[in-house]
Amino acid sequence: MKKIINDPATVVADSLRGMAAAHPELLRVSTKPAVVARADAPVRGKVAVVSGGGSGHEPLHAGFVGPGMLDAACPGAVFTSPTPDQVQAAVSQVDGGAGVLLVVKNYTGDVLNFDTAAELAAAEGGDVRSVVIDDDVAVKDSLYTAGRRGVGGTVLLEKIVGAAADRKVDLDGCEALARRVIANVRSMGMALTGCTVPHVGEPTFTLAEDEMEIGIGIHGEPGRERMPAENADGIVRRLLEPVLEDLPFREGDRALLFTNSMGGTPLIELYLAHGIAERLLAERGIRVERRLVGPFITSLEMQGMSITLLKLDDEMIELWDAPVHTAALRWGA
Amino acid sequence: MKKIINDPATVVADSLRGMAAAHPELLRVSTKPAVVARADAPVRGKVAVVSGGGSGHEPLHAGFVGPGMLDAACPGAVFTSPTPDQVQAAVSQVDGGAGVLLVVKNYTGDVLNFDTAAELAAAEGGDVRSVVIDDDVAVKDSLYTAGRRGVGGTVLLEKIVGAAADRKVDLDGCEALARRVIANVRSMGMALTGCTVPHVGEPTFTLAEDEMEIGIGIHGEPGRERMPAENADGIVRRLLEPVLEDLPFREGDRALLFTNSMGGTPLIELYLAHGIAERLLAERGIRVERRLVGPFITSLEMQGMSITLLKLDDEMIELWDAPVHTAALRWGA
Amino acid sequence: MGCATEDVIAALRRVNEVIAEHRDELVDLDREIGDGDHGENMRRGFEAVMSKLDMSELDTPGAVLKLTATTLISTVGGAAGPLYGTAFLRAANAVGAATELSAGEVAAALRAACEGVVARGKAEIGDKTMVDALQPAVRAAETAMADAAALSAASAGGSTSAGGDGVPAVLAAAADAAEVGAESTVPLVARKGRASYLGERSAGHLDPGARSAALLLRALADAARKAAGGEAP
Amino acid sequence: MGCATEDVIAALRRVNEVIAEHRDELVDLDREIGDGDHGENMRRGFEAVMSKLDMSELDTPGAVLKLTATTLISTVGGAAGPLYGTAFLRAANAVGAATELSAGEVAAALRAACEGVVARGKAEIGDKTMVDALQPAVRAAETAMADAAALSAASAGGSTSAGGDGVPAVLAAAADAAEVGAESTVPLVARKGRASYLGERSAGHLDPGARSAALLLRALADAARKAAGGEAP
Ligand SMILES: Nc1ncnc2c1ncn2[C@@H]1O[C@H](COP(=O)(O)OP(=O)(O)O)[C@@H](O)[C@H]1O
Ligand SMILES: Nc1ncnc2c1ncn2[C@@H]1O[C@H](COP(=O)(O)OP(=O)(O)O)[C@@H](O)[C@H]1O
Ligand SMILES: [Mg+2]
Ligand SMILES: [Mg+2]
Ligand SMILES: [Mg+2]
Ligand SMILES: [Mg+2]
Repeated sequence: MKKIINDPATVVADSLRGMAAAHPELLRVSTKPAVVARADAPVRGKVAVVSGGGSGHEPLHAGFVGPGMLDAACPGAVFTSPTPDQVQAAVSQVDGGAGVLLVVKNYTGDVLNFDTAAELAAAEGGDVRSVVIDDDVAVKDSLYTAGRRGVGGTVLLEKIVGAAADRKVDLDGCEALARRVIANVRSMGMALTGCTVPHVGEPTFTLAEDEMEIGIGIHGEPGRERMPAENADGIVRRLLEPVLEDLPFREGDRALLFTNSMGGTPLIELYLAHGIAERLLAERGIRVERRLVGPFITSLEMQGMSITLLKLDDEMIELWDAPVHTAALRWGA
Repeated sequence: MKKIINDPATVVADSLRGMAAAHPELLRVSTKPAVVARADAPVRGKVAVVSGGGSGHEPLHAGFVGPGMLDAACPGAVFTSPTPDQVQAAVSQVDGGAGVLLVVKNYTGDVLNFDTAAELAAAEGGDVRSVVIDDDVAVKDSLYTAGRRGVGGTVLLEKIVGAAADRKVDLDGCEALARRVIANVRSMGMALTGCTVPHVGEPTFTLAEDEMEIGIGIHGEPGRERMPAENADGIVRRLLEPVLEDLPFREGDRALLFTNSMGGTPLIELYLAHGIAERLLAERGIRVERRLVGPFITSLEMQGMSITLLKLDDEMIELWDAPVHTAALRWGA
Repeated sequence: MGCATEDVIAALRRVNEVIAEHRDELVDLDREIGDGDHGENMRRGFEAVMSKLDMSELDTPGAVLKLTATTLISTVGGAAGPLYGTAFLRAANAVGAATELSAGEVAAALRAACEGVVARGKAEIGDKTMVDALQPAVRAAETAMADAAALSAASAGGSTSAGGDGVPAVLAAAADAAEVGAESTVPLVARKGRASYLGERSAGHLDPGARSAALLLRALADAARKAAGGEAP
Repeated sequence: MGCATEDVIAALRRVNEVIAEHRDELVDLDREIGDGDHGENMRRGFEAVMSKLDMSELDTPGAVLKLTATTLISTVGGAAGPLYGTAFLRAANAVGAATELSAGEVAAALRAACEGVVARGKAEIGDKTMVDALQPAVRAAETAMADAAALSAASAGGSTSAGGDGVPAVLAAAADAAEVGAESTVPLVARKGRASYLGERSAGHLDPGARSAALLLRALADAARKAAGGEAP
C-alpha cells in the first residue's frame, strides 16, 4: 500500500487537522468526536443542514461545509459511517433554533447510526429530521436488498437544500425540497481499478487489465457486474442508459448533468466522458441546463466515474445558482 | 492501459469538446488548432495573459481560463508542448490592444515553440512578451541542465498576474509582476506511482511497492532520486526543506502554501500532508497567510504531490484575493 | 455459583483478544462482499471498551454490558456498531441489577440481544447477516438451559437454580450453534446490508458479521469455562 | 543527374515510413530518459507532412523542404518540433530555387540544417542530443564530397559537378556517421533537454532525438540510392 499517511489508525483525524489549517476562516474542526462545522455556526433562525458518512469520499461531505451548503459534516472512519455521538455533536454545534435536517445516504450503517442520533437528539427536544437519499440505479430497490445506495445525487441535494436553508426556508420546506430532489435524481458508477483502504492495506477488489466493474458504489465494494473494459463511448452509454430509463427522463426535460470522477480518473478523461454524455443527451432531446464536472464524491484513489442526472425545475435551478462558499464548491461568494 | 478514452490520437480534442460543453458561458474552444479562450475575448484595453503546455496536467492551463486569470490556453498533445500556430492563434483571438503576456514553463520544447510564436507575432506588429517560470528546486539550475522546470508556481503566477491584468495593469507592469512572482516562488514534487500517456500505453516509469521518486517534474519523467517510500512526515519534510533553503525563506516571511496533488492522490491524503507542511512552517516562524490545496497541476493519474511556497507581499495578497472565475479556480465571482 | 461482574469483564477481555486476533480475517471477509472495514471496526470498538472498563468502577454485570453497548455505539460506526450496540444494550436491560447471572439469565440476555439486532436491522434468518449466527445460538442456549434444568430436576430433586456451572454449558452450546449458523451463510445470497448490492455475486462467501458473532460467542464460552475452572474440552 | 523535386518527395515518403516503423522504439527511448512522446510526435509530424505534400503542387526541392519545415513546426510540438522544423527551414533556404540538387548542395543543406539546430537549441557535441548525430553526419558528408570531388577531378579531369551519383554516397556517409554518433550518446550525461533533469541517471541510455536523426538520414540515404538505381549494399 502506497499512501501519504503516517498511521492508518489516525488518517481521518490527521487529515481533518490539515483541513482545519487550510480553511481557517471557513471551518471549525473538532476531532473528538470528528465534526467539521462552518466557522460561524450556529446561524440563528436558519435550518441547519448536516450530513456525514464514511471518510474516503472527499471532498464529500466536509468539503461542502460552508455558507450556502452544509452547516456541518461528520466524517466516519474510512468507508465507515459515523457514530451517533458525532452526529449529535454536530447537531448541537449547528442547531440555530430552526431545526436540523440530516442528509443520510442509504446504507444500513449510515441509516442506523443517524437514526440513533436523531432519537437521542429528539429526546433532548431538538427538531431533527432526516432524509435518506438513494439515487444509485445499479442496485435494484426491492425487498431483497438494502435498497438503493446514496451516491452522486447527494452532492446536488446538499447544494440545493443548503441554498434553500440559506434563504431561510423552514424545516418543512427544506425536507420537502430534499425529497423532491431525491425523487428526481439518478446515478450510476463504474470503476477501472479498485482502491485501498488505509487500515486494510490491500485493494478492496482488483481488476485485470482488460476488465471493468459496472454498477459500483462508493466504498470500493465490487459492483454488480464485471465485464471487458470498453471505450469511453461504451462506458458512458452503460452509465447513462439505466439512469435515463429509471426515472424515466423524457424528451424536453431540463437536467443537471454531473460527471464525477471516483478519484483517480484524470480530468482530461472526465471532460472527454462528459462531452459524450452531453451528446447522447442532446440526441434524446434532454436539455442539459446546468453541469458539474470533477471529483466530488470519490472512493479514495479509485479510477472510474459516475454520472448523475437531476431533473430540474425553476426553483432547483435558482437554488443551484445561488452563492455557495465551501472548500470544494464555490461561486458567487 | 485503462483509460476512459476512445482513441489515443484524439484524446486532447475529444476532451476539449467535453470542456466546451461543460462551460458554455465561460469558454470558447477551438480544436484546429487547439485553443481555449475566454468567451468574451478579446477584452479591449486589457493585457491578455496566455499560457499553454502539454496536456495531461489538467486543470492547468485550460481550467484557469476566465475572468481574473488567463485569457487563453494552448493545450498541446499529452505531455508535448504546443506548436507555434496554436500560440499564434490564441494571441490573435485574445489580443485586446494592450499587449499579450505569454506564460511559459521552462522546458526546452515550450520555450522553443513559444519563442517561435512570439517572433511570428512580433513580425505581425503585436506587443507580445514572454516570461519563463522555473520554480522547481529539484533541478539544479546550471550550465549542465536545461535549467529548472516550471511546475506548481505557474498556477500562482497565472492567478496573480491574471488579476493584475484584470485591473488594467499595463504590459510592463504585468511582466514585472510575473518576474517578481517567479523570483519568489519555489516548488518540489514527488511520486508514489508513474502515469500512463495514452499514446504510449505503458507507464513512463514504474516504482516498486516500497519505492518513491523524489524530485519529479510533471511529465511522468523519472525524478532525480528513487528511494524507499516514507511516511507523510518524511515526504513533506523532503519536499519542504529544499524549497525553504533555495529562496531562502526566513523567519517572519509571509507565504502562500500550495499543496498540490499529482492527480491520483486522494484529498484525504493531501489535506493530511498540508497539515504537516503548515506545522513545519509554523515551527520555522514562516507565516502562512494564504493556501491552496488540491489537484491543480497534475500528471494524469499519477499518485504523488508537490509543495509550492510563494513569498508574499501586500500586492500579491491583494491580487490573490481578487475575484476569479475559471473552471478550476473560482471565488468572489 | 453464577457469573459475577468480574467474570463478565474477563469475558469481554477475551472477546477483545479474539477479535484482535481475527481482525484481518474479518477484514478479508468484508473485502470480498463488503467494504473491508468490519475487522477494523470491531477491533477499534472492543479496544475502546477495554479502556473504558479500565477507567470505570462497575458493580453489576448489567453496568458492564451497558458501558460496552454505549462504547460500541460511539466507536464502531458502520452497520455493526448500532447492531452490536443494541445487542449489548438489550442484554444489559435484560439482566437488570443482578450482581451475579445464572445460566437462565445468560440465556435470556442472549435472546434479548438477538431480538434487539432483529428489531434494529430487520433481518431474518437466511438474509446472510449476523442474525444467521445469533438466532440459532439463542435457540441452542435455551435448549441447553432446558436440558440442564431437566437434568438437575431429575437428579437433585428440584433445585431452583440451574446452577452456575450451567453458564459454560449454555454459552458453549450457543457458540457451537453460532459457528454452524455462520457457516450456513456461505451459499446464501445476501438480502440485507452492503453485501445485498452484489446480488448473486454475494453467494459463496462467509458473512463477516455472522463470523464475528460466532467469534464473540466462542470467546464468551471460553471465558465462562475458564472462570468455572474448566479446561479445554 | 542530381536530386530532383520528386526524389526529395520520395525521400520524405521513405522518412515517414521509417519513422512510423520505429515509432515505438523512439517512444521507449524517450520514456527512459524523457517523457515518452518523441516517437509519437515524429510520427504525427511526418504523417502530416505526407498529407500536405499530397495536397500541394511543388516545383523545387526547396519548396518541398520548406513545406516540410512549416508542417513539422505546426504539428510536432515538444523540443523536436522547432528543432527539426528549423533544420528543414535552413536546408530549404540553403538550396534556394534550384530544381535539382547536386551532392555539393545536399552536403551544404545538411550543414545548414545542423547549424540551425545548434542555433535554436544551443547544444554542443557531447550534450546528448540530436546534435551528437547531426554534426558527425555533416562532417562525414563533406568528407565524402571532397573525396568524390578529388576522385572525379583525378579521373575525369575537372568536371564542375561532383555528379548526381554523388548524392547517395554523401547521404550514406552522413547516415553511417549519424548512427555512430547516436550510439555515442549512450554513456553520456545529458546537458540539454528533458533528459538533463535526470543528471547522472541519464547515462546508459540512447538519446531519442539522436536516434531519430540517424533514422532520418538513413531513410534519405536509402531513398537516394534507390533513386540512383542502386540496390541494397
Ligand atoms: N440489516 C442487518 N441486520 C443484521 N445484520 C446486518 C444488517 N446489515 C448488515 N449486517 C451485518 O453487518 C455486517 C457488516 O458490518 P460492517 O462491515 O461493520 O458494516 P458496514 O457494512 O457498514 O461496512 C454484515 O456482515 C452483516 O452481518
Ligand atoms: N537544446 C537541444 N538541442 C538539440 N536537441 C535537443 C535539445 N533539447 C532536446 N533535444 C532533442 O530533443 C529530443 C526530445 O524530443 P521530444 O521528446 O520530441 O521533445 P520533449 O523533450 O519536449 O518531449 C531529445 O532526445 C534531444 O535529442
Ligand atoms: Mg463500512
Ligand atoms: Mg514532450
Ligand atoms: Mg463493512
Ligand atoms: Mg519527449
